[in-house]
Amino acid sequence: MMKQQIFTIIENKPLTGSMYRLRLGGNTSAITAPGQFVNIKLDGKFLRRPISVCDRSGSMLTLIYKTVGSGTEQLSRMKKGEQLDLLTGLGNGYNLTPSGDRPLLIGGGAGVPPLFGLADELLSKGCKVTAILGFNTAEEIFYADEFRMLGAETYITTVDGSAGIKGFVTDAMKDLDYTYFYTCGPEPMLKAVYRAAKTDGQFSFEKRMGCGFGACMGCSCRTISGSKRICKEGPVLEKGEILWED
Amino acid sequence: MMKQQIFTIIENKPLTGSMYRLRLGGNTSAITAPGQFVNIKLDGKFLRRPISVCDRSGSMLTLIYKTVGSGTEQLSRMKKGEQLDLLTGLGNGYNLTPSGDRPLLIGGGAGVPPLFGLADELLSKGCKVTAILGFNTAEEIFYADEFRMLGAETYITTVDGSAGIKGFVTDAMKDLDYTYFYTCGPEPMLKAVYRAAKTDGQFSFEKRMGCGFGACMGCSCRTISGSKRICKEGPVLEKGEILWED
Amino acid sequence: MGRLSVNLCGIELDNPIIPASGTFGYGYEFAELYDINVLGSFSCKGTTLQPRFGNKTPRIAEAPSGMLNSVGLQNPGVDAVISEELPKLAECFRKPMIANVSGFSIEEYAAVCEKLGKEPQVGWLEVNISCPNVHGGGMSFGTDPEMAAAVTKAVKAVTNKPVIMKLSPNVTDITAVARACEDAGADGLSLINTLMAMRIDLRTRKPLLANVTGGLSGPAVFPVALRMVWQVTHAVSIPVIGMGGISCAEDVLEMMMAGAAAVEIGAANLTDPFVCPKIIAELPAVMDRYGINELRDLK
Amino acid sequence: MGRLSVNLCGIELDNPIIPASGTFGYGYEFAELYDINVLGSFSCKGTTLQPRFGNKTPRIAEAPSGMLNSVGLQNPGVDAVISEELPKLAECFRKPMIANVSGFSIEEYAAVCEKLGKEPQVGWLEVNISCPNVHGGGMSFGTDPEMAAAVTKAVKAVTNKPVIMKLSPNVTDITAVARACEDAGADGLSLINTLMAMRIDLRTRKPLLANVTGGLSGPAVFPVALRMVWQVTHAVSIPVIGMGGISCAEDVLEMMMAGAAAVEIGAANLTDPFVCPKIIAELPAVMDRYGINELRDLK
Repeated sequence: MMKQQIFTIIENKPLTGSMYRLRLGGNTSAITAPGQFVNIKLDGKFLRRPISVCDRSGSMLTLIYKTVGSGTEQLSRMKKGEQLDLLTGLGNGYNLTPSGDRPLLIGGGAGVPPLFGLADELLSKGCKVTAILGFNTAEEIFYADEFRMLGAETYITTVDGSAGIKGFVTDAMKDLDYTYFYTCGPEPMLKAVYRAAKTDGQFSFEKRMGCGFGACMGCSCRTISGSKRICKEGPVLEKGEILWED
Repeated sequence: MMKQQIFTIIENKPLTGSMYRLRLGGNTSAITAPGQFVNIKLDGKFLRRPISVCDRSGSMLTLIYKTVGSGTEQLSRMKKGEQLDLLTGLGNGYNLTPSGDRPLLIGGGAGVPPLFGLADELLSKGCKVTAILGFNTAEEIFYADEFRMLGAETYITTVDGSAGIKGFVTDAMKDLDYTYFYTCGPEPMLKAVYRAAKTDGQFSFEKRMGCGFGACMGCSCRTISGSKRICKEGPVLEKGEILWED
Repeated sequence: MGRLSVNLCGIELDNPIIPASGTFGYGYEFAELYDINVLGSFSCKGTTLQPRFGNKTPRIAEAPSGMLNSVGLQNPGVDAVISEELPKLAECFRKPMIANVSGFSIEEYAAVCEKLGKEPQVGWLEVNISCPNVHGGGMSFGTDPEMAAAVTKAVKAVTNKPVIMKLSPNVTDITAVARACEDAGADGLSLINTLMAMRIDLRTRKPLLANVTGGLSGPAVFPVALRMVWQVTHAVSIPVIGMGGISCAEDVLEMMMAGAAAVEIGAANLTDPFVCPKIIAELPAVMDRYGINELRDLK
Repeated sequence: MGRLSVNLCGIELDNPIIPASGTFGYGYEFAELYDINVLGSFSCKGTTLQPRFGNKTPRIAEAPSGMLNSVGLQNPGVDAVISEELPKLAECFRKPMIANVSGFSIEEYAAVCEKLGKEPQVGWLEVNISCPNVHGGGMSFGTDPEMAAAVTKAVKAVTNKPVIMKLSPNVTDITAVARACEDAGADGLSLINTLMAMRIDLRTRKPLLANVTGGLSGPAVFPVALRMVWQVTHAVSIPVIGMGGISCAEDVLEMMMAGAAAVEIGAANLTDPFVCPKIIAELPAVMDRYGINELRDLK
């Protein structure tokens, strides 16, 4: 269940030109599954900023965020020791049960972080985890080594071919054999994965949110089982229930 | 002429329950006369907060302010080393020329601070300075010793008689002999001083301001010589030109 | 009666704090966060005759000291509200609730109010004639005094529960609409709904909201809301629920000094889900600071 | 023509940045702070036939992301403006200025516009039919399309200078007033004036402004201003000056993407006297970030 908590910044450093890793100290007990997110209050901004959880331990939370506007740029300027007001344990994360023994994780750009915590849990569950991490160029790559160090067989794709396989994540999917998949990334990538996937799987979606905990209906989407809130029933939806808005 | 400048907090400490002394380091060159004020930008507040200058040296500015609302309360929580965006050198300060050799300074509560810098300059000009500082109770008294250390003959009045002369500043004025007077304080006190004064003098007024530098016409008042802006032609007006709004 | 209690159309409230429609769902989800019985009452999601998915997304945009929304009355429809939502609410809320109703025709307003008016959990009907985010309906009823009066009459004819008309601020003279509703038999008024607004995405150079325009709410609109509540409470004699950017105990007092009998808290619930219980807890101390014995004295 | 140049009713501006009426006096005092010739132009203090002291004080109140003012058209009167203010301005400003005019009757509007229209320094007449702070005049002209059209016709009859009608946001349908002005011969429109608002002093429980209500300006109103500029530029074909809470280069671009030909900067001048030259200096870099070659392309 959602909790409102104060966290203290342990680390806030750039991984690439626009991706930052924020490590926070505080009570993470409200977070129950990979793929969930937190909603961060920033001084001078009315709406909170939702950021997916990359990884968490008992007392440390790792978030990886992209600077896309004045809010995240403001966040990127915050220093160690400063405090943040978070709503934690938001959303419905990934369900590990249907993974099978060889799950495939497919992440694109800012969609990579939540898959890291997921990979960790799938590996400790005893799965053989394969990860495809897609980026535009070599400069944008982050966390490839971290996935490998976890023990995930990791493939990199870049659109310009400056590193790994040239092309899109779907190009790397072709020859792989897997029991199930989990994906997170920009919607065009999710659609391509939806078409390319040979198995069932779960998708994590991003949408502009008002509250982040189901109150405002700002992030509703249609599914085969009716309207769902990305912030509450989502952000993770199963392949079978997705209805793509054209 | 007005300047916009960044100052650094050297000290910000309470003198009484609600009066704080703020010492700032920075360029004070725009301040040319006692009785002028600065206009302070505070995070999250749209309008700046005007505060009269108590004293200044080349590189240090001393302000004494009263916490009256969320803005000044926020200011009172700021710490040494933090920076502030100020508009300095605002308004038309006290004119020392007509002081004569025995000027009387009459301050009430939050109106006392600008008279301190004025006393300093009148004394260095060779005047024999007498000061009457009026407060409600003994707990509210501040800067009495500072005035005495400057060399001003200083009388204290308190409404409840808990210190000094019991009553109002006008009770202390009665038996004093002076060549000219300078006053600053709440409007009821200014009106009483206006009636009680035996000589000519100058009054410093306070009004809700928009800009603080004459652009918005938010703080206009009527005078015998037409409309004047408290923030620009004021805050100091000569006794002869004042028209009291009923 | 405690220091905070107020009267709204003949029903006593323990306090004047009412989460606003569209920011509190049908209540029971907030009951997981705190005991919602601490509230004076709450106003449920705007309910229509048929289920509505609402507008396309994005439906939300940031604004200085506020936010824009263009949800467009997403709701499961009145029958599902009665059969599914109200029973869930009954398990966690013992007080009368405010049923917020929207429609696209006078007949629809009447039909929905007739159904919800029969529900024992419903204490008041709040009739939203001011939604800026739906076309061919919503706000148009709230911008024309005659239309507003017609809706009021039609609703009053089908229910005995107090009828509170929710007014739009997007009008030249809100007192004209307020008087028309009072003359047509409204038991109370609530205002303001959101101010029609817009943002543009500098990257795409297109409107940020799929619906192009949306409703501005949050502290940014508070001074406009306060002015309209002042004008309306000086123009009518029925009670007014004040809303629009209220986010702390001081705002509640200021709005009640403007003449409001109670207040609704909207956007603030979305950035701080605990803001309503916090305000209720802070009110006595803030009242002391300003020498207010009982909130009723402010009326 | 540079990247920033725009055209306003046939006159080229080096850039679209125009300090708004009532926040820049008659210009020459700001010339002590910076060379005001860097501006596109500026709109002078609202000028009436007779001298006006304006409303009682307090005239100013704080608001979330904004401020309220109820100055009430303080100005020395048109004759003193022509004999004293404009000569002082001539010494520090080489460009055509916008003469902002207010009145309490159609005849007064015409009389003031006729006098100011003859001044060579005046490039445009901005006719304020939307002041919320004066009674028996001001805003009432701007809330009724027929009255707005009548003022427009009367002013057009006495001057050959481009006439820009300044519209009120305190209306149900601003496009109706905009169309009425266009049909009556207006050369341009400027919007929005301030939103009628109010604050109450919790200590005295009385209105904070001596005038009771005042006009809200500042970033708080930006999304409302943007919506109205969008609506109006889609309803008329004459150029529109967009204003309302603009405080940075990004706001300028967003307002021009909504259809504005130029922008006025108001409240921001009061909290940062150097904001206009800052915005002008920042515009090229911000335009680069969003791939905008020339501001004219945004129209």
